[in-house]
Amino acid sequence: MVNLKGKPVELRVPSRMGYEKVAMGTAASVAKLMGFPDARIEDLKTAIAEACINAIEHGNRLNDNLCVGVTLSAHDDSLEVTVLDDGAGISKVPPKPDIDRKMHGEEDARGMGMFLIQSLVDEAEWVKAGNGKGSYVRLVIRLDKESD
Amino acid sequence: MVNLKGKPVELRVPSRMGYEKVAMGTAASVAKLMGFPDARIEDLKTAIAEACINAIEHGNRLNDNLCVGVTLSAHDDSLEVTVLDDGAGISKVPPKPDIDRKMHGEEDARGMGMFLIQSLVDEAEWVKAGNGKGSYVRLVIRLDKESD
Amino acid sequence: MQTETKANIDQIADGNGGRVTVLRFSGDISSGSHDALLGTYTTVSKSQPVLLDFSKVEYINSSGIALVIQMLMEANKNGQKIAAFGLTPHFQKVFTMVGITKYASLYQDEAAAKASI
Amino acid sequence: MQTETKANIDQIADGNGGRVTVLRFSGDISSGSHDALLGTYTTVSKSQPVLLDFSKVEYINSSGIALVIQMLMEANKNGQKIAAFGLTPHFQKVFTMVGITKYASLYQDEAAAKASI
Ligand SMILES: Nc1ncnc2c1ncn2[C@@H]1O[C@H](COP(=O)(O)OP(=O)(O)O)[C@@H](O)[C@H]1O
Ligand SMILES: Nc1ncnc2c1ncn2[C@@H]1O[C@H](COP(=O)(O)OP(=O)(O)O)[C@@H](O)[C@H]1O
Repeated sequence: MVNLKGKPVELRVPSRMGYEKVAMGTAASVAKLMGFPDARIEDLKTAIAEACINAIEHGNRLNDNLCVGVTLSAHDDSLEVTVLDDGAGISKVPPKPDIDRKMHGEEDARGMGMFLIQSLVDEAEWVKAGNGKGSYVRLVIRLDKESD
Repeated sequence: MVNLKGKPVELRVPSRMGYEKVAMGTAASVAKLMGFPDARIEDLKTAIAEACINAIEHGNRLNDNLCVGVTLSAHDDSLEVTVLDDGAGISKVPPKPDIDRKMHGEEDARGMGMFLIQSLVDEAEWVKAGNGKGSYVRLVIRLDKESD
Repeated sequence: MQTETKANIDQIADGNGGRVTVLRFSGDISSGSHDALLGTYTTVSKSQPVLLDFSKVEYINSSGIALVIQMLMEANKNGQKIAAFGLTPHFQKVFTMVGITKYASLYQDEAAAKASI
Repeated sequence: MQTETKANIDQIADGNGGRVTVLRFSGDISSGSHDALLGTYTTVSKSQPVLLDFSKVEYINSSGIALVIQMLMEANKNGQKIAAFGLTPHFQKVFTMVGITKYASLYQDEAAAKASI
Protein backbone atom coordinates (compact mmCIF):
# COMPACT_ATOMS: atom_id res chain seq x y z
CA MET A 1 0.00 0.00 0.00
CA VAL A 2 1.34 3.41 -0.94
CA ASN A 3 1.90 6.49 1.21
CA LEU A 4 -1.36 7.26 2.98
CA LYS A 5 -0.48 10.61 4.44
CA GLY A 6 -1.26 13.92 2.83
CA LYS A 7 -4.20 16.26 2.90
CA PRO A 8 -7.23 15.17 4.91
CA VAL A 9 -10.54 14.24 3.32
CA GLU A 10 -13.08 16.95 4.12
CA LEU A 11 -16.85 16.58 4.16
CA ARG A 12 -19.64 19.01 4.89
CA VAL A 13 -23.23 17.87 5.32
CA PRO A 14 -26.38 19.84 6.12
CA SER A 15 -27.60 19.72 9.72
CA ARG A 16 -30.49 17.41 9.07
CA MET A 17 -31.17 14.01 10.61
CA GLY A 18 -30.22 11.26 8.19
CA TYR A 19 -27.16 13.02 6.82
CA GLU A 20 -25.02 11.27 9.42
CA LYS A 21 -25.27 8.34 7.01
CA VAL A 22 -23.34 10.28 4.39
CA ALA A 23 -20.55 10.78 6.92
CA MET A 24 -20.69 7.05 7.66
CA GLY A 25 -20.33 6.22 3.96
CA THR A 26 -17.42 8.60 3.49
CA ALA A 27 -15.63 7.41 6.62
CA ALA A 28 -16.15 3.75 5.74
CA SER A 29 -14.59 4.35 2.31
CA VAL A 30 -11.54 6.07 3.79
CA ALA A 31 -11.09 3.34 6.41
CA LYS A 32 -11.42 0.61 3.76
CA LEU A 33 -8.81 2.35 1.61
CA MET A 34 -6.51 2.37 4.65
CA GLY A 35 -7.00 -1.35 5.17
CA PHE A 36 -9.08 -1.40 8.36
CA PRO A 37 -10.83 -4.72 9.07
CA ASP A 38 -14.60 -4.75 8.53
CA ALA A 39 -15.48 -5.00 12.23
CA ARG A 40 -13.39 -1.93 12.98
CA ILE A 41 -15.09 -0.06 10.13
CA GLU A 42 -18.45 -0.85 11.76
CA ASP A 43 -17.17 0.61 15.06
CA LEU A 44 -16.02 3.74 13.26
CA LYS A 45 -19.32 4.12 11.39
CA THR A 46 -21.36 4.02 14.60
CA ALA A 47 -18.99 6.42 16.39
CA ILE A 48 -19.12 8.91 13.51
CA ALA A 49 -22.89 8.59 13.20
CA GLU A 50 -23.33 9.42 16.90
CA ALA A 51 -20.90 12.34 16.67
CA CYS A 52 -22.74 13.74 13.64
CA ILE A 53 -26.16 13.29 15.21
CA ASN A 54 -24.96 15.24 18.26
CA ALA A 55 -23.51 17.97 16.04
CA ILE A 56 -26.76 18.16 14.05
CA GLU A 57 -29.09 18.03 17.04
CA HIS A 58 -27.27 19.63 19.98
CA GLY A 59 -24.54 21.67 18.28
CA ASN A 60 -26.43 23.11 15.29
CA ARG A 61 -29.93 22.63 16.77
CA LEU A 62 -31.27 21.14 13.53
CA ASN A 63 -30.72 24.42 11.69
CA ASP A 64 -30.07 23.14 8.21
CA ASN A 65 -28.54 26.39 7.08
CA LEU A 66 -25.61 25.25 9.18
CA CYS A 67 -23.30 22.45 8.12
CA VAL A 68 -21.58 19.74 10.07
CA GLY A 69 -17.92 19.45 9.08
CA VAL A 70 -16.06 16.15 9.09
CA THR A 71 -12.33 15.76 8.44
CA LEU A 72 -10.65 12.41 8.00
CA SER A 73 -6.86 12.36 8.27
CA ALA A 74 -5.07 9.17 7.32
CA HIS A 75 -1.91 8.68 9.36
CA ASP A 76 0.52 5.78 9.07
CA ASP A 77 -1.15 3.71 11.76
CA SER A 78 -4.37 5.52 12.55
CA LEU A 79 -7.31 7.44 11.20
CA GLU A 80 -8.08 10.73 12.94
CA VAL A 81 -11.56 12.18 12.58
CA THR A 82 -13.00 15.50 13.67
CA VAL A 83 -16.71 16.32 13.67
CA LEU A 84 -17.31 20.04 13.90
CA ASP A 85 -20.44 22.10 14.65
CA ASP A 86 -21.33 25.73 15.32
CA GLY A 87 -22.55 25.24 18.89
CA ALA A 88 -20.90 26.02 22.22
CA GLY A 89 -19.79 22.45 22.82
CA ILE A 90 -19.81 20.53 26.06
CA SER A 91 -17.77 21.01 29.22
CA LYS A 92 -17.73 17.45 30.44
CA VAL A 93 -18.54 13.99 29.28
CA PRO A 94 -21.76 12.72 30.92
CA PRO A 95 -21.64 9.69 33.25
CA LYS A 96 -21.76 6.19 31.77
CA PRO A 97 -25.37 5.19 31.06
CA ASP A 98 -26.87 2.93 33.74
CA ILE A 99 -29.32 0.43 32.29
CA ASP A 100 -30.94 -0.31 35.67
CA ARG A 101 -31.64 3.36 36.29
CA LYS A 102 -32.97 3.70 32.76
CA MET A 103 -35.24 0.68 33.17
CA HIS A 104 -36.64 2.12 36.38
CA GLY A 105 -37.23 5.56 34.90
CA GLU A 106 -34.59 7.20 37.11
CA GLU A 107 -32.53 8.25 34.10
CA ASP A 108 -33.50 9.31 30.56
CA ALA A 109 -33.64 6.36 28.17
CA ARG A 110 -31.46 8.45 25.85
CA GLY A 111 -27.93 9.69 26.57
CA MET A 112 -25.85 6.85 25.18
CA GLY A 113 -24.19 8.51 22.18
CA MET A 114 -21.05 9.84 23.82
CA PHE A 115 -20.62 6.62 25.79
CA LEU A 116 -20.78 4.59 22.57
CA ILE A 117 -18.31 6.90 20.85
CA GLN A 118 -15.84 6.48 23.71
CA SER A 119 -16.35 2.73 23.81
CA LEU A 120 -15.94 2.18 20.08
CA VAL A 121 -12.87 4.23 19.19
CA ASP A 122 -9.35 4.35 20.64
CA GLU A 123 -9.41 8.05 21.56
CA ALA A 124 -12.27 10.55 21.87
CA GLU A 125 -11.86 14.14 22.94
CA TRP A 126 -14.48 16.90 23.01
CA VAL A 127 -13.22 20.43 22.43
CA LYS A 128 -15.37 23.50 23.14
CA ALA A 129 -15.73 26.37 20.68
CA GLY A 130 -13.08 29.06 20.89
CA ASN A 131 -10.90 31.37 18.81
CA GLY A 132 -13.72 31.85 16.34
CA LYS A 133 -13.77 28.12 15.70
CA GLY A 134 -16.70 25.83 16.39
CA SER A 135 -16.81 22.93 18.80
CA TYR A 136 -15.61 19.56 17.74
CA VAL A 137 -15.06 16.02 18.80
CA ARG A 138 -11.77 14.40 17.76
CA LEU A 139 -11.72 10.63 17.35
CA VAL A 140 -8.78 8.34 16.70
CA ILE A 141 -9.02 4.75 15.56
CA ARG A 142 -5.80 2.76 15.29
CA LEU A 143 -4.99 0.36 12.51
CA ASP A 144 -3.35 -2.28 14.70
CA LYS A 145 -6.13 -2.32 17.28
CA GLU A 146 -8.29 -5.41 16.82
CA SER A 147 -12.03 -5.01 17.28
CA ASP A 148 -13.16 -6.95 20.32
CA MET B 1 -39.60 11.16 2.88
CA VAL B 2 -38.95 14.65 4.13
CA ASN B 3 -37.73 17.72 2.29
CA LEU B 4 -34.51 16.79 0.53
CA LYS B 5 -33.47 20.20 -0.64
CA GLY B 6 -31.11 22.48 1.20
CA LYS B 7 -27.38 22.93 1.25
CA PRO B 8 -25.34 20.56 -0.91
CA VAL B 9 -23.06 17.92 0.52
CA GLU B 10 -19.45 18.94 -0.10
CA LEU B 11 -16.44 16.66 -0.26
CA ARG B 12 -12.76 17.31 -0.86
CA VAL B 13 -10.31 14.48 -1.45
CA PRO B 14 -6.56 14.59 -2.16
CA SER B 15 -5.52 14.12 -5.81
CA ARG B 16 -4.29 10.60 -5.40
CA MET B 17 -5.45 7.49 -7.22
CA GLY B 18 -7.75 5.43 -5.03
CA TYR B 19 -9.47 8.44 -3.45
CA GLU B 20 -12.16 8.29 -6.12
CA LYS B 21 -13.54 5.47 -3.97
CA VAL B 22 -14.22 7.94 -1.16
CA ALA B 23 -16.28 10.03 -3.57
CA MET B 24 -18.10 6.84 -4.61
CA GLY B 25 -18.91 6.06 -0.99
CA THR B 26 -20.16 9.55 -0.26
CA ALA B 27 -22.24 9.74 -3.44
CA ALA B 28 -23.73 6.29 -2.86
CA SER B 29 -24.81 7.33 0.64
CA VAL B 30 -26.49 10.51 -0.62
CA ALA B 31 -28.24 8.63 -3.44
CA LYS B 32 -29.46 5.95 -1.03
CA LEU B 33 -30.80 8.62 1.31
CA MET B 34 -32.69 10.09 -1.65
CA GLY B 35 -34.21 6.71 -2.48
CA PHE B 36 -32.39 5.85 -5.71
CA PRO B 37 -32.64 2.17 -6.72
CA ASP B 38 -29.44 0.12 -6.27
CA ALA B 39 -28.74 -0.27 -10.00
CA ARG B 40 -28.89 3.49 -10.46
CA ILE B 41 -26.53 3.97 -7.52
CA GLU B 42 -24.05 1.68 -9.27
CA ASP B 43 -24.29 3.85 -12.40
CA LEU B 44 -23.68 6.96 -10.34
CA LYS B 45 -20.72 5.39 -8.53
CA THR B 46 -18.96 4.48 -11.78
CA ALA B 47 -19.67 7.91 -13.32
CA ILE B 48 -18.32 9.72 -10.26
CA ALA B 49 -15.28 7.44 -10.05
CA GLU B 50 -14.40 8.21 -13.68
CA ALA B 51 -14.94 11.94 -13.16
CA CYS B 52 -12.72 11.93 -10.06
CA ILE B 53 -9.99 9.86 -11.76
CA ASN B 54 -9.92 12.39 -14.61
CA ALA B 55 -9.78 15.29 -12.15
CA ILE B 56 -6.95 13.60 -10.22
CA GLU B 57 -4.97 12.49 -13.28
CA HIS B 58 -5.63 15.05 -16.03
CA GLY B 59 -6.89 18.08 -14.09
CA ASN B 60 -4.61 18.06 -11.05
CA ARG B 61 -1.84 15.93 -12.64
CA LEU B 62 -1.55 13.70 -9.58
CA ASN B 63 -0.36 16.64 -7.47
CA ASP B 64 -1.66 15.61 -4.07
CA ASN B 65 -1.27 19.08 -2.66
CA LEU B 66 -4.33 19.82 -4.78
CA CYS B 67 -7.78 18.57 -3.88
CA VAL B 68 -10.62 17.34 -6.02
CA GLY B 69 -13.91 18.92 -4.96
CA VAL B 70 -17.22 17.11 -5.19
CA THR B 71 -20.61 18.68 -4.49
CA LEU B 72 -23.82 16.68 -4.29
CA SER B 73 -27.05 18.66 -4.46
CA ALA B 74 -30.26 16.80 -3.76
CA HIS B 75 -33.18 18.23 -5.73
CA ASP B 76 -36.77 17.02 -5.62
CA ASP B 77 -36.38 14.61 -8.49
CA SER B 78 -32.68 14.52 -9.22
CA LEU B 79 -29.20 14.50 -7.80
CA GLU B 80 -26.77 17.01 -9.27
CA VAL B 81 -23.06 16.39 -8.89
CA THR B 82 -20.06 18.54 -9.73
CA VAL B 83 -16.48 17.28 -9.75
CA LEU B 84 -14.01 20.13 -9.70
CA ASP B 85 -10.25 20.29 -10.35
CA ASP B 86 -7.56 22.97 -10.76
CA GLY B 87 -6.71 22.19 -14.38
CA ALA B 88 -7.64 23.96 -17.60
CA GLY B 89 -10.45 21.59 -18.46
CA ILE B 90 -11.36 20.21 -21.87
CA SER B 91 -12.76 21.94 -24.90
CA LYS B 92 -14.62 19.06 -26.38
CA VAL B 93 -15.78 15.61 -25.56
CA PRO B 94 -13.68 12.97 -27.35
CA PRO B 95 -15.32 10.65 -29.90
CA LYS B 96 -17.07 7.50 -28.73
CA PRO B 97 -14.55 4.69 -28.18
CA ASP B 98 -14.40 2.20 -31.07
CA ILE B 99 -13.67 -1.31 -29.86
CA ASP B 100 -12.60 -2.53 -33.32
CA ARG B 101 -10.05 0.28 -33.68
CA LYS B 102 -8.84 -0.42 -30.13
CA MET B 103 -8.50 -4.14 -30.85
CA HIS B 104 -6.46 -3.40 -33.97
CA GLY B 105 -4.20 -0.92 -32.21
CA GLU B 106 -5.51 2.04 -34.25
CA GLU B 107 -6.79 3.76 -31.12
CA ASP B 108 -5.48 3.88 -27.53
CA ALA B 109 -6.96 1.11 -25.38
CA ARG B 110 -7.77 3.83 -22.85
CA GLY B 111 -10.12 6.78 -23.41
CA MET B 112 -13.42 5.37 -22.18
CA GLY B 113 -14.01 7.41 -19.03
CA MET B 114 -15.96 10.31 -20.48
CA PHE B 115 -17.97 7.97 -22.69
CA LEU B 116 -18.96 5.90 -19.66
CA ILE B 117 -19.89 9.02 -17.70
CA GLN B 118 -22.15 10.19 -20.54
CA SER B 119 -23.68 6.76 -20.95
CA LEU B 120 -24.40 6.20 -17.26
CA VAL B 121 -25.97 9.50 -16.15
CA ASP B 122 -28.85 11.56 -17.50
CA GLU B 123 -26.85 14.74 -18.12
CA ALA B 124 -23.10 15.37 -18.31
CA GLU B 125 -21.54 18.74 -19.06
CA TRP B 126 -17.85 19.69 -18.98
CA VAL B 127 -17.09 23.30 -18.08
CA LYS B 128 -13.64 24.83 -18.60
CA ALA B 129 -11.89 26.87 -15.93
CA GLY B 130 -12.75 30.57 -15.89
CA ASN B 131 -13.40 33.49 -13.58
CA GLY B 132 -10.82 32.24 -11.14
CA LYS B 133 -12.75 28.99 -10.77
CA GLY B 134 -11.44 25.57 -11.70
CA SER B 135 -12.80 23.25 -14.35
CA TYR B 136 -15.62 20.92 -13.52
CA VAL B 137 -17.95 18.31 -14.86
CA ARG B 138 -21.59 18.58 -13.88
CA LEU B 139 -23.63 15.37 -13.76
CA VAL B 140 -27.35 14.92 -13.24
CA ILE B 141 -29.03 11.67 -12.40
CA ARG B 142 -32.83 11.64 -12.21
CA LEU B 143 -34.86 9.83 -9.63
CA ASP B 144 -37.60 8.61 -11.96
CA LYS B 145 -35.19 7.32 -14.60
CA GLU B 146 -35.01 3.53 -14.43
CA SER B 147 -31.62 1.92 -14.91
CA ASP B 148 -31.59 -0.09 -18.12
CA MET C 1 -34.11 12.26 5.24
CA GLN C 2 -34.55 9.44 7.73
CA THR C 3 -35.57 6.10 6.32
CA GLU C 4 -38.91 4.89 7.59
CA THR C 5 -39.11 2.09 10.10
CA LYS C 6 -41.54 -0.67 9.21
CA ALA C 7 -42.93 -3.07 11.76
CA ASN C 8 -44.83 -6.27 11.00
CA ILE C 9 -46.56 -8.31 13.66
CA ASP C 10 -46.42 -12.10 13.33
CA GLN C 11 -47.94 -14.74 15.55
CA ILE C 12 -46.05 -18.01 15.71
CA ALA C 13 -46.42 -21.24 17.69
CA ASP C 14 -43.86 -21.63 20.47
CA GLY C 15 -43.70 -25.40 19.87
CA ASN C 16 -45.31 -26.11 23.27
CA GLY C 17 -48.90 -25.28 22.40
CA GLY C 18 -48.40 -21.59 23.22
CA ARG C 19 -48.11 -18.51 21.00
CA VAL C 20 -45.33 -16.00 20.57
CA THR C 21 -45.57 -12.52 19.03
CA VAL C 22 -42.78 -11.61 16.62
CA LEU C 23 -42.23 -7.91 15.82
CA ARG C 24 -40.30 -7.79 12.57
CA PHE C 25 -38.62 -4.46 11.94
CA SER C 26 -37.07 -3.17 8.76
CA GLY C 27 -35.50 0.13 7.71
CA ASP C 28 -33.83 2.27 10.36
CA ILE C 29 -34.13 2.16 14.14
CA SER C 30 -33.58 5.82 14.98
CA SER C 31 -35.29 8.83 16.57
CA GLY C 32 -37.99 8.56 13.89
CA SER C 33 -38.96 5.03 14.99
CA HIS C 34 -41.15 6.00 17.96
CA ASP C 35 -44.44 4.85 16.46
CA ALA C 36 -43.01 1.78 14.76
CA LEU C 37 -41.51 0.60 18.05
CA LEU C 38 -43.61 1.91 20.94
CA GLY C 39 -46.82 2.34 18.94
CA THR C 40 -46.61 -1.20 17.64
CA TYR C 41 -45.78 -2.58 21.06
CA THR C 42 -48.98 -1.12 22.58
CA THR C 43 -51.09 -3.18 20.16
CA VAL C 44 -49.64 -6.60 20.98
CA SER C 45 -51.02 -9.04 23.54
CA LYS C 46 -49.29 -8.62 26.88
CA SER C 47 -49.96 -12.24 27.85
CA GLN C 48 -47.49 -13.92 25.54
CA PRO C 49 -43.75 -13.50 24.94
CA VAL C 50 -42.41 -11.12 22.29
CA LEU C 51 -39.48 -11.62 19.93
CA LEU C 52 -37.89 -8.63 18.23
CA ASP C 53 -36.61 -9.46 14.73
CA PHE C 54 -33.81 -7.08 13.66
CA SER C 55 -32.61 -9.15 10.71
CA LYS C 56 -33.96 -6.69 8.13
CA VAL C 57 -32.77 -3.56 9.93
CA GLU C 58 -29.99 -1.67 8.15
CA TYR C 59 -29.12 1.05 10.61
CA ILE C 60 -29.50 1.54 14.37
CA ASN C 61 -28.41 4.57 16.35
CA SER C 62 -28.46 5.46 20.04
CA SER C 63 -31.83 7.24 19.81
CA GLY C 64 -33.27 4.05 18.33
CA ILE C 65 -31.70 1.99 21.09
CA ALA C 66 -33.33 4.34 23.62
CA LEU C 67 -36.71 3.42 22.08
CA VAL C 68 -35.88 -0.27 22.40
CA ILE C 69 -35.08 0.37 26.08
CA GLN C 70 -38.46 2.11 26.51
CA MET C 71 -40.15 -0.91 24.98
CA LEU C 72 -38.30 -3.18 27.41
CA MET C 73 -39.43 -0.92 30.29
CA GLU C 74 -43.05 -1.42 29.25
CA ALA C 75 -42.55 -5.16 28.91
CA ASN C 76 -40.83 -5.26 32.30
CA LYS C 77 -43.84 -3.52 33.90
CA ASN C 78 -46.12 -6.08 32.28
CA GLY C 79 -43.89 -8.97 33.39
CA GLN C 80 -43.59 -9.90 29.72
CA LYS C 81 -40.62 -11.82 28.37
CA ILE C 82 -38.76 -10.24 25.43
CA ALA C 83 -35.85 -11.53 23.38
CA ALA C 84 -34.22 -10.25 20.23
CA PHE C 85 -32.57 -11.87 17.23
CA GLY C 86 -31.05 -11.00 13.87
CA LEU C 87 -28.68 -8.29 15.07
CA THR C 88 -25.32 -8.16 13.29
CA PRO C 89 -22.28 -9.01 15.44
CA HIS C 90 -21.54 -5.27 15.59
CA PHE C 91 -24.95 -4.39 17.00
CA GLN C 92 -24.90 -7.37 19.35
CA LYS C 93 -21.74 -5.78 20.73
CA VAL C 94 -23.36 -2.33 20.91
CA PHE C 95 -26.49 -3.68 22.68
CA THR C 96 -24.22 -5.50 25.11
CA MET C 97 -22.17 -2.33 25.75
CA VAL C 98 -25.25 -0.37 26.83
CA GLY C 99 -26.43 -3.22 29.06
CA ILE C 100 -29.63 -4.17 27.23
CA THR C 101 -28.67 -7.83 27.52
CA LYS C 102 -29.52 -7.65 31.22
CA TYR C 103 -33.20 -7.25 30.27
CA ALA C 104 -33.46 -9.01 26.91
CA SER C 105 -31.38 -11.90 25.61
CA LEU C 106 -29.96 -11.71 22.10
CA TYR C 107 -30.06 -14.71 19.80
CA GLN C 108 -28.52 -15.47 16.44
CA ASP C 109 -31.76 -16.38 14.69
CA GLU C 110 -35.47 -16.92 15.15
CA ALA C 111 -35.16 -20.64 15.95
CA ALA C 112 -32.72 -20.00 18.78
CA ALA C 113 -34.81 -17.13 20.14
CA LYS C 114 -38.02 -19.17 20.03
CA ALA C 115 -36.38 -22.15 21.73
CA SER C 116 -35.32 -19.90 24.60
CA ILE C 117 -38.72 -18.40 25.33
CA MET D 1 -4.03 4.05 -2.09
CA GLN D 2 -5.04 1.61 -4.79
CA THR D 3 -5.95 -1.88 -3.68
CA GLU D 4 -3.72 -4.54 -5.12
CA THR D 5 -4.95 -6.83 -7.83
CA LYS D 6 -4.36 -10.50 -7.22
CA ALA D 7 -4.38 -13.07 -10.00
CA ASN D 8 -4.45 -16.82 -9.52
CA ILE D 9 -4.00 -19.25 -12.37
CA ASP D 10 -6.12 -22.42 -12.35
CA GLN D 11 -6.13 -25.27 -14.82
CA ILE D 12 -9.47 -27.02 -15.18
CA ALA D 13 -10.80 -29.81 -17.41
CA ASP D 14 -13.11 -28.60 -20.15
CA GLY D 15 -15.22 -31.74 -19.87
CA ASN D 16 -14.15 -32.92 -23.32
CA GLY D 17 -10.69 -34.16 -22.50
CA GLY D 18 -9.15 -30.70 -22.97
CA ARG D 19 -7.84 -28.14 -20.52
CA VAL D 20 -8.92 -24.56 -19.84
CA THR D 21 -6.91 -21.88 -18.03
CA VAL D 22 -8.87 -19.82 -15.52
CA LEU D 23 -7.43 -16.47 -14.41
CA ARG D 24 -9.06 -15.61 -11.11
CA PHE D 25 -8.75 -11.96 -10.18
CA SER D 26 -9.46 -10.30 -6.87
CA GLY D 27 -9.09 -6.77 -5.53
CA ASP D 28 -9.34 -3.88 -7.97
CA ILE D 29 -9.07 -3.83 -11.75
CA SER D 30 -7.59 -0.36 -12.29
CA SER D 31 -4.52 1.40 -13.67
CA GLY D 32 -2.43 -0.43 -11.07
CA SER D 33 -3.41 -3.83 -12.47
CA HIS D 34 -0.98 -3.92 -15.41
CA ASP D 35 1.17 -6.76 -14.09
CA ALA D 36 -1.69 -8.75 -12.60
CA LEU D 37 -3.51 -8.69 -15.94
CA LEU D 38 -0.98 -8.47 -18.77
CA GLY D 39 1.95 -9.95 -16.84
CA THR D 40 -0.12 -12.93 -15.79
CA TYR D 41 -1.48 -13.40 -19.30
CA THR D 42 2.05 -13.74 -20.78
CA THR D 43 2.68 -16.75 -18.55
CA VAL D 44 -0.33 -18.84 -19.61
CA SER D 45 -0.34 -21.42 -22.38
CA LYS D 46 -1.54 -19.88 -25.64
CA SER D 47 -2.83 -23.23 -26.94
CA GLN D 48 -5.86 -23.54 -24.69
CA PRO D 49 -8.84 -21.28 -23.99
CA VAL D 50 -8.80 -18.77 -21.12
CA LEU D 51 -11.61 -17.85 -18.74
CA LEU D 52 -11.44 -14.62 -16.76
CA ASP D 53 -13.03 -14.91 -13.32
CA PHE D 54 -14.18 -11.53 -12.00
CA SER D 55 -16.36 -12.88 -9.20
CA LYS D 56 -13.98 -11.71 -6.44
CA VAL D 57 -13.32 -8.30 -7.99
CA GLU D 58 -14.72 -5.37 -5.98
CA TYR D 59 -14.00 -2.42 -8.20
CA ILE D 60 -13.34 -1.90 -11.92
CA ASN D 61 -12.62 1.41 -13.64
CA SER D 62 -12.04 2.40 -17.25
CA SER D 63 -8.23 2.13 -16.96
CA GLY D 64 -8.70 -1.43 -15.77
CA ILE D 65 -11.08 -2.13 -18.65
CA ALA D 66 -8.39 -0.81 -21.02
CA LEU D 67 -6.03 -3.47 -19.63
CA VAL D 68 -8.67 -6.14 -20.23
CA ILE D 69 -8.92 -4.89 -23.83
CA GLN D 70 -5.13 -5.14 -24.19
CA MET D 71 -5.31 -8.71 -22.96
CA LEU D 72 -8.03 -9.46 -25.49
CA MET D 73 -5.82 -7.92 -28.20
CA GLU D 74 -3.03 -10.33 -27.30
CA ALA D 75 -5.40 -13.27 -27.26
CA ASN D 76 -6.83 -12.17 -30.59
CA LYS D 77 -3.36 -12.16 -32.12
CA ASN D 78 -2.78 -15.65 -30.75
CA GLY D 79 -6.15 -16.82 -32.02
CA GLN D 80 -6.99 -17.75 -28.45
CA LYS D 81 -10.55 -17.95 -27.19
CA ILE D 82 -11.37 -15.86 -24.08
CA ALA D 83 -14.59 -15.60 -22.10
CA ALA D 84 -15.38 -13.90 -18.81
CA PHE D 85 -17.68 -14.66 -15.89
CA GLY D 86 -18.57 -13.40 -12.45
CA LEU D 87 -19.17 -9.76 -13.38
CA THR D 88 -21.99 -8.02 -11.52
CA PRO D 89 -24.98 -6.97 -13.66
CA HIS D 90 -23.64 -3.41 -13.50
CA PHE D 91 -20.24 -4.33 -14.92
CA GLN D 92 -21.81 -6.66 -17.49
CA LYS D 93 -23.62 -3.53 -18.66
CA VAL D 94 -20.43 -1.44 -18.62
CA PHE D 95 -18.45 -4.09 -20.54
CA THR D 96 -21.27 -4.25 -23.06
CA MET D 97 -21.35 -0.44 -23.41
CA VAL D 98 -17.68 -0.30 -24.40
CA GLY D 99 -18.11 -3.17 -26.88
CA ILE D 100 -15.93 -5.79 -25.20
CA THR D 101 -18.66 -8.37 -25.75
CA LYS D 102 -17.73 -8.36 -29.45
CA TYR D 103 -14.42 -10.03 -28.55
CA ALA D 104 -15.21 -11.93 -25.34
CA SER D 105 -18.51 -13.39 -24.24
CA LEU D 106 -19.72 -12.76 -20.69
CA TYR D 107 -21.27 -15.55 -18.64
CA GLN D 108 -23.03 -15.65 -15.32
CA ASP D 109 -20.79 -18.26 -13.72
CA GLU D 110 -17.92 -20.63 -14.30
CA ALA D 111 -20.10 -23.54 -15.40
CA ALA D 112 -21.79 -21.50 -18.12
CA ALA D 113 -18.45 -20.05 -19.28
CA LYS D 114 -16.81 -23.48 -19.39
CA ALA D 115 -19.71 -25.01 -21.29
CA SER D 116 -19.38 -22.32 -23.97
CA ILE D 117 -15.67 -22.79 -24.64
N1 LIG E 1 -21.96 18.49 19.72
C1 LIG E 1 -22.58 18.82 20.86
N2 LIG E 1 -22.85 20.12 21.15
C2 LIG E 1 -23.49 20.45 22.30
N3 LIG E 1 -23.88 19.55 23.22
C3 LIG E 1 -23.63 18.26 23.02
C4 LIG E 1 -22.96 17.82 21.84
N4 LIG E 1 -22.84 16.46 21.91
C5 LIG E 1 -23.42 16.08 23.05
N5 LIG E 1 -23.90 17.15 23.75
C6 LIG E 1 -24.58 17.14 25.07
O1 LIG E 1 -24.27 15.93 25.73
C7 LIG E 1 -25.46 15.21 26.01
C8 LIG E 1 -25.21 13.70 25.90
O2 LIG E 1 -25.03 13.32 24.56
P1 LIG E 1 -25.21 11.82 24.13
O3 LIG E 1 -24.46 10.94 25.09
O4 LIG E 1 -24.79 11.67 22.72
O5 LIG E 1 -26.74 11.47 24.30
P2 LIG E 1 -28.05 12.17 23.68
O6 LIG E 1 -27.63 12.89 22.45
O7 LIG E 1 -28.95 11.02 23.43
O8 LIG E 1 -28.58 13.09 24.74
C9 LIG E 1 -26.50 15.70 25.04
O9 LIG E 1 -27.82 15.56 25.53
C10 LIG E 1 -26.09 17.19 24.92
O10 LIG E 1 -26.60 17.95 25.99
N1 LIG F 1 -10.72 16.86 -15.75
C1 LIG F 1 -10.01 16.90 -16.90
N2 LIG F 1 -9.09 17.85 -17.09
C2 LIG F 1 -8.34 17.92 -18.22
N3 LIG F 1 -8.47 17.01 -19.23
C3 LIG F 1 -9.37 16.02 -19.11
C4 LIG F 1 -10.18 15.91 -17.95
N4 LIG F 1 -11.00 14.85 -18.11
C5 LIG F 1 -10.68 14.31 -19.31
N5 LIG F 1 -9.71 15.01 -19.93
C6 LIG F 1 -9.10 14.75 -21.25
O1 LIG F 1 -9.99 13.94 -21.98
C7 LIG F 1 -9.35 12.72 -22.37
C8 LIG F 1 -10.34 11.57 -22.38
O2 LIG F 1 -10.73 11.25 -21.05
P1 LIG F 1 -11.39 9.85 -20.74
O3 LIG F 1 -12.44 9.57 -21.75
O4 LIG F 1 -11.83 9.84 -19.34
O5 LIG F 1 -10.24 8.76 -20.97
P2 LIG F 1 -8.79 8.62 -20.32
O6 LIG F 1 -8.79 9.33 -19.02
O7 LIG F 1 -8.64 7.13 -20.16
O8 LIG F 1 -7.83 9.19 -21.33
C9 LIG F 1 -8.21 12.53 -21.39
O9 LIG F 1 -7.17 11.75 -21.91
C10 LIG F 1 -7.79 13.97 -21.13
O10 LIG F 1 -6.94 14.43 -22.15
